[in-house]
Amino acid sequence: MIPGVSIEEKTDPLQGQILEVSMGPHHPSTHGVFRMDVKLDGERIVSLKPVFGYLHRNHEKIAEDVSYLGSIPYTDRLDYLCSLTNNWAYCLAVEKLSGFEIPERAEYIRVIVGELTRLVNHTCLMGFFVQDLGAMGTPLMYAFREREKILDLFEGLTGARMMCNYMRFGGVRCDLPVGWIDEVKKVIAAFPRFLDEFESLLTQNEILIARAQGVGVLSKELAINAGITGPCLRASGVGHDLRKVDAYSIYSRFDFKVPIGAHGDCYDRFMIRLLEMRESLKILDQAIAALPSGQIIDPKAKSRGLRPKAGEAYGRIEAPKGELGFYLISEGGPSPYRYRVRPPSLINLTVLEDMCLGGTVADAIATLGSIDIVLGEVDR
Amino acid sequence: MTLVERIDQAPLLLQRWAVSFFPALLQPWVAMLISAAAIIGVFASLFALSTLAERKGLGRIQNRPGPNRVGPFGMLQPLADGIKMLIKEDIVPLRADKVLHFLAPIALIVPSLLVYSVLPIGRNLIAMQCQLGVLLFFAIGASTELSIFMAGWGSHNKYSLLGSIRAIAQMISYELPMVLAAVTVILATSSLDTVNIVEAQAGGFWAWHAFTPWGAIALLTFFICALAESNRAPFDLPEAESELIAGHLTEYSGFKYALFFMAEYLGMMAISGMAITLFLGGWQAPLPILNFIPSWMWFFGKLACFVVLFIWIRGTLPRLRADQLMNLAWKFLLPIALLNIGLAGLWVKSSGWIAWPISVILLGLAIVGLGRLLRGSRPRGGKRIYRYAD
Amino acid sequence: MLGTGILRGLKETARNVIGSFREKDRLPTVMYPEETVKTKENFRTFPFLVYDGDHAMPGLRCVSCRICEKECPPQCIFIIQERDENNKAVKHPRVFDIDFSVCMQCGICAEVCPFDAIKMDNIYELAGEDRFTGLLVDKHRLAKSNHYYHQIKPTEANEVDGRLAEDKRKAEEAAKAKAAAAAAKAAPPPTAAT
Amino acid sequence: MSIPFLIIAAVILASAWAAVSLRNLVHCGLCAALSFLATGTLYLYLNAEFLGLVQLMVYVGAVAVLILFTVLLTRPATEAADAVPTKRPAFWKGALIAITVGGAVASCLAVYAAPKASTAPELSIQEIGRLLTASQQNVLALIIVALLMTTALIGALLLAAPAEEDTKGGGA
Repeated sequence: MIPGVSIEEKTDPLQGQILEVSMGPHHPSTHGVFRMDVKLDGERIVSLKPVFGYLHRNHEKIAEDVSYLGSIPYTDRLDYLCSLTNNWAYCLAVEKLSGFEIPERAEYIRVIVGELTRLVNHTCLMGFFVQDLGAMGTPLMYAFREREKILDLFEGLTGARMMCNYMRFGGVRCDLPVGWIDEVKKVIAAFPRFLDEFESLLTQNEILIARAQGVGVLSKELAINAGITGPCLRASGVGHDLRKVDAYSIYSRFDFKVPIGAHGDCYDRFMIRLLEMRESLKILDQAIAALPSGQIIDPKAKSRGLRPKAGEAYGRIEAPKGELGFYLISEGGPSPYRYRVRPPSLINLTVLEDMCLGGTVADAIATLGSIDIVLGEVDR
Repeated sequence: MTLVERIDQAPLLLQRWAVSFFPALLQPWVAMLISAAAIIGVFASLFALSTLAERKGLGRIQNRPGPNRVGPFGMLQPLADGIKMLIKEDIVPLRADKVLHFLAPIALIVPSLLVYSVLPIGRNLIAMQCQLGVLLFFAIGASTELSIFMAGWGSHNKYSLLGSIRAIAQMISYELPMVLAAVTVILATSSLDTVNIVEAQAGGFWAWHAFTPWGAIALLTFFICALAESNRAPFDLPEAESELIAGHLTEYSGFKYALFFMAEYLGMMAISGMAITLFLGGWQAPLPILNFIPSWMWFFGKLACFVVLFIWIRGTLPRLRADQLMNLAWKFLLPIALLNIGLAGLWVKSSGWIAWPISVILLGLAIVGLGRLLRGSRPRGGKRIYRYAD
Repeated sequence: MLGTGILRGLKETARNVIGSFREKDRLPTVMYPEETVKTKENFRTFPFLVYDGDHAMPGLRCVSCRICEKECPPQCIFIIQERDENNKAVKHPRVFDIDFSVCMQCGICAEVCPFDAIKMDNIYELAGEDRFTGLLVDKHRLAKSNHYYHQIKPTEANEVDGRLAEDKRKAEEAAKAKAAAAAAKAAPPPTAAT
Repeated sequence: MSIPFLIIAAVILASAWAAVSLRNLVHCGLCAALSFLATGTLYLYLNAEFLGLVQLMVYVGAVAVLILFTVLLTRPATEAADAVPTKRPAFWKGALIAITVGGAVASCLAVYAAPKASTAPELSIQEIGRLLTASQQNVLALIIVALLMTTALIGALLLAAPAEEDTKGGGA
């Protein structure tokens, strides 16, 4: 006990009882099997403990058992909304480990599918977020309508809509089908219309503003200290984007900007994603225009029976949700000695309590929605 | 009686015809029973229709076709829903208060139906003409809060309890501005009788109360309160799915749930009916030329417009937070409604065009000022400028 | 002014309601059992075994090398090699089972197969009543003809056929060359005697 | 005495008895509400429409809800079923109060004698309104009541006002 400081039990006669509510694991707006142990004073949150692990699938241990190639389909299932960026981050780590060269065309294809994935993720997230605010699913349906078009593109390219399993060490699995680029162009051309409509439906809506502005504020300092990444960090006013910082792949060739917010509240996180989509569209336009022909995979690279030389590597990309990293240690065997994922959702989730304290249950739901978590990635 | 009048009065004539078969002693009772049966029959089928309209409308709003499998264009969907609800297992939680859990839906549906007795559906078509019709409407409406409390408390579920507490707080808060909005009409017509109120608005749409400055504001206030009273989006906090699962409905299933559902829609239509009666001329045609269309068709037409508006709003708006809801009621609607009563008094006393500019200026100032208060320190329209990192 | 944002939102939804009657883009629903979306050529679901010719079992391309079994990430393939009466391994699977309840449709088996014997199918209406044996699919149910493969994935199948033909030609040439060499070796140089 | 009157009276008495004798406070509150409701019905039956409807609106709509809220907020809902201790002294105190109040009512009735049913005035709502607002002493009383309620309202607002750090959160 610190001398001079006396801790006094304050008992307020008007103070009511604390109500404990266990929200989840099956609750309509916990985005999967996630639980929040919430203590409520009236409707104000006095304590919130996130409880997760209901969806734990032993991903990292399995990956240490199967071949390097065999882990790629498992990475699809981490953040199941954006499998392509998961593939990409993992391939980047393996490529670093084994020193493969990625052909020019493959890099462009990766950027194109990566940015399309960002569009998919952000449309979904915005829909879910507004759904959590109680909007009867209308924005969600509009978001899904657009997402569907991009998923069609993925199906045409990779054979699957969500579990794409497309990237390979040193390149990509297969070349673009005939006419695919034209379809992409069509989708991209129609996309701004959707964004405009979405903005006019929501961004000036008084109810959304009342519900999202000043709610779930994440300060710049806390965001940096807690290792928050992605749109959540940028909404708090830190201009940190790995596409600029690392300039991995060929992102240095594209002209795009990184939007940053000033308040770090739910509304900023929402708007930052909207603005990011517009930037993604710019990148897509440039990448499609400059798409070269050539090989799609490093001829030296081999997928099957890959045994990288002993060493370690950390590959990270700016996934739609934040910094997605894969850390691999190889002992020269057919499977990694250590395999570790840095999931952006999980780390962004750690500040949930700080953002929710003092707010109401409704605020907590909105904040959780604005963080953008996918339980597949949080629990792994 | 001309043919037009006959069609207009058809329900009444039918009732008289049916009653004439009974001995004189029983006739008032039979007439009453027939009125009640007609109300239950008509509005229950309207409930079915409006659920279908809601599902179809929401579907279209969300770019999907809505129910289209049962019957032609999905028209029989309400029937299928009804059968499903009837044959579903009725689950009562183990530790629930069985009696309250059972009584709550019944205690809710009775007042929801009772309020229709004072709504004039057409010329001479009213189940119970009562000197105090408007007061009766609100008095009976006030008792629905208890049944929601019974449902929430009887379910023995924290979400239910939270939901019902929210519901009651919300309904009590919004009842106040709603009644005050109705008071303006009572002031103008100096009558609490719904029939008199409708008759005071005869002549054409310019005679409707909605087309006076105080009437327009009162209608708007009344409508916002109606949304809240019937627990519809954006004020559907008591059953906020994303927060409280389904609020006081969480532990209900099967037919009891259907009763709650029905009560919600009946309440919505009753309040719309009251809004029509008070502000939109009730069963009066908007133009005297259109009087050949039966009066009850005008009433139901206006009711349909209201239902569509309800659905449209539900499909568009996110939900408010509980404290914001209270702020809206107490800091915005209540002062406006109070000011509005004063303006209605001015209108009645001056009975001329001088009240127009005064009302418009005062109301405009109040709305802008209170709106700013509600917005707090936020910039206009919540607009924010976003920077880009270098 | 308070409320303009709400009105704008209402306008937007009204536009969508009207649009849903007029634009295909605003009513993207496909009435599934009556109409279906044409799947893309790359679309993949579960693996199948390709056979050449008219008869499934003798025509299987699979040589039972068990690479797919090893590479399959969820380990859903089970293979036993055929043996002849002398207990000598034959290049043919005696058992080739895939557990569809475990398979995650990643397509790695098709990717690693050096003989183009296993490919990804595009059927998706697979609902059944039997959860265990119904989803454990043996080689008889897995076997599908090369013709079928051509039907569902013409581009890919043509490429595979071309490659196989090329391999075959090369193998034949090599065999011929080998035979020629052997023959050349075996036959005594005609001039030697003289 | 007609049959409807007997039924209504029976409901009032039974629910009032249940309201004070039931173990569960929430049930007590609901029974009180039922008793209010039946009283309102009785007024309606006696043709006192305005009084009856006001009884419904104020007592069923507001007072009963207030009672239930108080019950809920002062003790946890899950433990509400706990027995309310009923001791003999409480019973005797209650009996004393009941006798006092009953005696007062009875003496009043005795003083004014039984009213004749036929002379009950036909009081229309307009007349009530005129009585309340047009006659001099009633206006004064009305204004005093209004002022009192305003004071109470402001007092309630001050009591319920959130602590200083909470004030920034709200606003729609």
